[in-house]
Amino acid sequence: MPKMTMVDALNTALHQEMEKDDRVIVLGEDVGVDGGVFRVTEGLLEEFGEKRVIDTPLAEAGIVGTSIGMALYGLRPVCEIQFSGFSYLAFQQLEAHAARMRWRTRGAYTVPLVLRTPYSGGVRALEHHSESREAYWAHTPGLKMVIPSGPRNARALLVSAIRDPDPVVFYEPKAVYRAFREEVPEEEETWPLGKAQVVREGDDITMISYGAMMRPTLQAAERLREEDGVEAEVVDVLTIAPLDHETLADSVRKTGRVVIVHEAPRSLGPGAEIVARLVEKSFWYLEAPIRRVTGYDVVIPLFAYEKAYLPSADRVLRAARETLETPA
Amino acid sequence: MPKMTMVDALNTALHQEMEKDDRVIVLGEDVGVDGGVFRVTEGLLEEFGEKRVIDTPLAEAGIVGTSIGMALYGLRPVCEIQFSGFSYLAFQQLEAHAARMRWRTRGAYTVPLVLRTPYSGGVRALEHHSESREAYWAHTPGLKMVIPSGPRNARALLVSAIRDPDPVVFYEPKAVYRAFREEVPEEEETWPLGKAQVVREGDDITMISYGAMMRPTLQAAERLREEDGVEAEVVDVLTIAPLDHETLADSVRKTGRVVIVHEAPRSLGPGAEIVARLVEKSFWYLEAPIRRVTGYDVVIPLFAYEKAYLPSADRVLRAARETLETPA
Amino acid sequence: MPREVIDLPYQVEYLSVLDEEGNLLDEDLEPEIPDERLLRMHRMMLLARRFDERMLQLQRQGRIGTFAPIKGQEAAQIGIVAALRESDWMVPSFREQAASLWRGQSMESFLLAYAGFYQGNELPEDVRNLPVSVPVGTQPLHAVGLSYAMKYRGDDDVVVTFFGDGATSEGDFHEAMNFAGVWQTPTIFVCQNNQWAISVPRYRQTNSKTLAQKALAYGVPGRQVDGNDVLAVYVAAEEAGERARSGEGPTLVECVTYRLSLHTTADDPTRYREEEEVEKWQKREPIGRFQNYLKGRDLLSDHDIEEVEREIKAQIQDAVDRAEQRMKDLRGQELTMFDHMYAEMPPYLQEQRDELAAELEAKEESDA
Amino acid sequence: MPREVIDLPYQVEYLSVLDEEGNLLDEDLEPEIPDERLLRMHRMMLLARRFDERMLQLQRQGRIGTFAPIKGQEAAQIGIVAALRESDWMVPSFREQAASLWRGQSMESFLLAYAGFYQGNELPEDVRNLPVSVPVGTQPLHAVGLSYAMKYRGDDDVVVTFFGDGATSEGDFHEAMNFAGVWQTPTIFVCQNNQWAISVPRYRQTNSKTLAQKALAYGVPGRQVDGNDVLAVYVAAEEAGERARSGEGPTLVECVTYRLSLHTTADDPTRYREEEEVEKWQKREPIGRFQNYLKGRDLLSDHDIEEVEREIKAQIQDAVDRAEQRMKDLRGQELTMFDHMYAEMPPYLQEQRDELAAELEAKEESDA
Ligand SMILES: Cc1ncc(C[n+]2csc(CCOP(=O)(O)OP(=O)(O)O)c2C)c(N)n1
Ligand SMILES: Cc1ncc(C[n+]2csc(CCOP(=O)(O)OP(=O)(O)O)c2C)c(N)n1
Ligand SMILES: [Mg+2]
Ligand SMILES: [Mg+2]
Repeated sequence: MPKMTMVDALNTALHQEMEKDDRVIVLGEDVGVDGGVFRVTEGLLEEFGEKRVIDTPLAEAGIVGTSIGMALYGLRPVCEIQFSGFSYLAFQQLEAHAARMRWRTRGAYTVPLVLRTPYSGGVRALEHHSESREAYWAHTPGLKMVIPSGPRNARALLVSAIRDPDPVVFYEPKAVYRAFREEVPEEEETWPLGKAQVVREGDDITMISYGAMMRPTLQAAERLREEDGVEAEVVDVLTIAPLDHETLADSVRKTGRVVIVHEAPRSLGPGAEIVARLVEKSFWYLEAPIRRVTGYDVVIPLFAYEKAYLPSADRVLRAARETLETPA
Repeated sequence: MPKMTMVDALNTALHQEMEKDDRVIVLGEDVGVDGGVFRVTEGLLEEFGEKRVIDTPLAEAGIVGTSIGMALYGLRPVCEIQFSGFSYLAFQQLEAHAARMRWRTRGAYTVPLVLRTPYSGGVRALEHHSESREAYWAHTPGLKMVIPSGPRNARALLVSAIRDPDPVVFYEPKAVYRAFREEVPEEEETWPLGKAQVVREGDDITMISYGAMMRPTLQAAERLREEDGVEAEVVDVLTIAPLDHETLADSVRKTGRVVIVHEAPRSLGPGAEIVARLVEKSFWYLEAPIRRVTGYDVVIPLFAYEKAYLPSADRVLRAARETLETPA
Repeated sequence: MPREVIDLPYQVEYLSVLDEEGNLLDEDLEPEIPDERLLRMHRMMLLARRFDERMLQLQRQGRIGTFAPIKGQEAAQIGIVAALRESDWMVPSFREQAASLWRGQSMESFLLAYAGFYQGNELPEDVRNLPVSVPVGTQPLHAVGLSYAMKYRGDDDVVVTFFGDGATSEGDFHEAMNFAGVWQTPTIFVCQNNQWAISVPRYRQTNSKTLAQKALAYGVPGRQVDGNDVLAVYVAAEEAGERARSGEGPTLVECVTYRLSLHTTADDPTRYREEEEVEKWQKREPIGRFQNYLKGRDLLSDHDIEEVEREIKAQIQDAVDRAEQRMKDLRGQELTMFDHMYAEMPPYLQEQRDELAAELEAKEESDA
Repeated sequence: MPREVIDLPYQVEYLSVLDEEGNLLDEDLEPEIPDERLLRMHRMMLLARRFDERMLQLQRQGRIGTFAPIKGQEAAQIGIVAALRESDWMVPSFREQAASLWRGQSMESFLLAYAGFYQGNELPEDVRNLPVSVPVGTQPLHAVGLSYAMKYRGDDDVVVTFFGDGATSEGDFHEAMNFAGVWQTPTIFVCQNNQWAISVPRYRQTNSKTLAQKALAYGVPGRQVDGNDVLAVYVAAEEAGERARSGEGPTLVECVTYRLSLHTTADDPTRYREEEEVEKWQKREPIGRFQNYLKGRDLLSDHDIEEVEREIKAQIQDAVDRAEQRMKDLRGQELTMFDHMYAEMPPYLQEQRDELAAELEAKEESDA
């Protein structure tokens, strides 16, 4: 199997889906000639032409609003918002129309679009280029919210998102774009939306994360084994909404202790919902308060101080140890 | 003390603050000649003139964006978005600028604006006129998110919001606008932002709510006393962000059992954060899983089925009883 | 050149065919419309007017909720859709009952939706209308996307989208016009300039002399027409439709009309406008003008009008009866709120559905 | 009138004063600018150019992060601000280093901000510039609000806001122009049309012949000027400033210029544009033209230029040294991320601050 970066893997998914299905259209700022500012759409224009790979004017509501119209006509637009920090210009289009058209018309009209956009910090970027606000979309009924963590699941999830009959907001962890390579099969692979994945088994504590934060989380899990002889179970959420709380609760019923890790601000972040679900589903199994290791409730600082904002393996480890030390 | 509806009370707050402070300016769609579609700004144009009470063009980003500019010049704009369901057109302005300018310039520039907007269901309205999406703003670092529940605290909170040096999103429960009258003192009254209020004392269970949902919650509390001889403590959150978790946790340390009530969708709603905070702050005092009685994770239906969507006193009561019945 | 005036590719034209009495201003401009279509246009304008009156009555009786009356804007709507094909698409705002009825949408669909039943928005396959769009100015972008997709598929249909004078202030309107200009989509942008956005008069909405001239900002032709003159509107729509179908791209048509009724049933216009203004516009009311024209051509007699009125009345009564019967049948179907959120219901939503099901049962028992 | 052409209140003019060599095209158009200001304009254009080159170098060395070079756009910026007062306000986008420096912002402020220290955005009281605004097209609305507030306060200052050709596609630009037109605010909208929005050429951004003509949509005058001709830009800004100060409202000025350098340091223009195009525009580069003009007027000699270059070089070196010293001092001040979120730190934020403080301590210990 070829080893790919997440950028390669996403590009492969787009190529293959566009080859298979002429309903799939890519549009956004600089996605054509430039191949996308992160090169995720590289080569698509050459292969599929201007009609299917569209360099749009600079207008996010326009990109999403016209994508909605295309989807209503039966196409499968995959639009790109260059950075998730600018996606709020399209908020009304997503909340008021993409998320509601099926509901509004009782299934007569549907909006099978994918909104791809990079999120996450850690790349020495300018302001508005490092936020993680997946909670906005996860709180919006009618949308699905997906975040891959590595090349292989990125490819599988993007294929599933493109084929999904409902609007999907697809956050790409830009810190992972070229951070490492993974074997990604040439032949088609999908991963069901709404399903989390246990990526590391363990009985002592459950660590829940997703996206770019999976790496510090897994590092912390490794160190727990090496340094403390503790076996952590690590779950990759993958789909923030609809949330697969069963997989999470099953793990917690086994371990009784939980640390949740994300870089989004803490208050009303995805971690809050995970805590609430676990309290609903596995309260009696909890042996310690659930800890949230997250971004702080501040604007993510410019890059000089960014590292201190982002959860690190050290921070996760410390929280895990405190959770483990809590007497049941 | 005169008895006022919430509309009267808000109108009084605006009149008095505009008299006191010529930095205060009101702008929005139909806020002038028409006095606002709910009449909250009634009479302001006549009293303060076109320069201070502005009927704007129909553009929400424009209203908020120009308000930001006015605030940067030292004014205190109080802008109205006619219905919160349309406020998402101004999302980027709020998230990228209003919420960040102080932080971005290290205090050199600030944006003391208030965004008033009606939210809540229960008034037989059209689509987009009944949502409760306070979570969007409460999750946004740099914003404050306030929701009054009655005429008196509405007046006090609006005055505090106008005087607050930071941007405040002020959600007005339109279902309460004219639902009942309360004595509201002529003389100025304020209520500190970031402070919840225990509106009913009790030792057996804590009920947490805010806005239009305070009424079914209080009704349920009364019935608990009458029908079950149970004393519920009821807390009115008032400020969703920054959240006053201490007042909430104090109550829970006393009762050990909690029901949270809001009409916003459940997943990633304010209830999720309240659960997470209580787990952080009072885990060992919890004697039963925390129950969320909320709007469902659907678009709030058009009014034929709306009642079934909104938490009712019955629903709150049932949840409270189940929580009370749970053996510790 | 140190200082030169740049000449712009397009001029903004004003177009009218009938005078206030309904007499032809200019024979050459009279569109060639088959008689039966002319008569259908008249019938539908009248139907829309009467349906509007009936809905207002139903709202006052509490049998339906808030809606936006169209009185006075019948020509601006029928003139447009009458010049288009059934296979074309329509993307309305919330004040296009006349246009929607012409295109085969049922009166029941409106009665149901405005009675709070979303089932009213479930439009039949063959009716290519989008449902009412409430957020002002957001729907033209959907029209541009639809028309792009048509072009991509090689279909020679066009998309017409309606919006108001106030909508032109929204950023989404700007982005829609700009995308259409760049992509040269087969889109007809129809602005029903009815002089008011709730209480905000046209002149407070924008400082531009016309709304039609806004098209110049996008390199798109703009036309202003007498929106109470159904023939002028028809001519403008026909021209825009031909441009669109022949690949010449979008057109903006400003229909200068007037909202003779309330903004919505929740509105009280006496707070912000003078009765004189309404009376002035009442004189230019579109249906009477059109009837005079048809009479002048001996296509319509007072007796015919009575006839049509009678038929329409019965038609509307049937629709109301059917709608109210349907409402009865739909009562108690609260659980449908969980349907159609997604193609497949996620587990947590299913749980919440069960929660509500249990609650509804409990309620039934306690009520029983 | 059945079919009449509506005449629009404004025409769109193109304005230039110097030819490509820097010779006067028309004596009458030559603005009366005091010699020392002409020389300051030259010095600042040169300073901005050299500072740009130095920042690029620093970025390549990893000493600062991503930034947007201004090379080629010096005239479009200096021509504008040189015609305004210190007390006027400036609302920039992210490519206005030249204009900002003219208005008293320090080079350190840029170096710090682009090195990832938000402290760089803490501007001194007396500099009436807003900080860089990254979300394209969103800042003109702030300019309109600021200028409304000025008018409300009776201050006779004006606000100038800068944005690019791509920004004109954003809905917020439309809303800003429209509000300014309705409110008749003292706002100068300056579009630096540098022909590219990253990889998207001007003609793909909008179908309108000029960007200046977009002003017609708002009943606002629009001018197009040779943006590489600092005198033409100056004249346009002076006219717009007079209109604004005398209560005649906003103006849109399109400066036709070119981005000779990268979009940002993360960009590779060879992917989307031809070297020939860049060379063509290199010939129209603004500084050389202006120098020729000044030489022609015996205000500047090659010797003077060398002199200025020397002084500038030292000035920039000082700024870099000071900035890097400041960066050293600011390292380790991570806890400041909790400051200035609100006037008063809420308790939960204080808790989070303590959390980070403990973590930083622990880290120090483990590192030690
Ligand atoms: C984005 C948005 N803002 C505000 C409203 C509330 N509102 C409904 S209709 C209306 C006025 C619309 O005026 P216009 O575009 O002229 O259409 P008309 O009502 O005259 O047909 C307003 C402000 C809305 N529905 N959507
Ligand atoms: C709302 C928004 N969308 C996208 C971006 C990413 N982006 C930064 S600059 C730019 C192009 C801007 O082009 P233009 O307005 O012509 O200004 P220029 O860069 O040419 O000075 C884009 C797409 C952004 N910063 N903001
Ligand atoms: Mg109108
Ligand atoms: Mg540009």
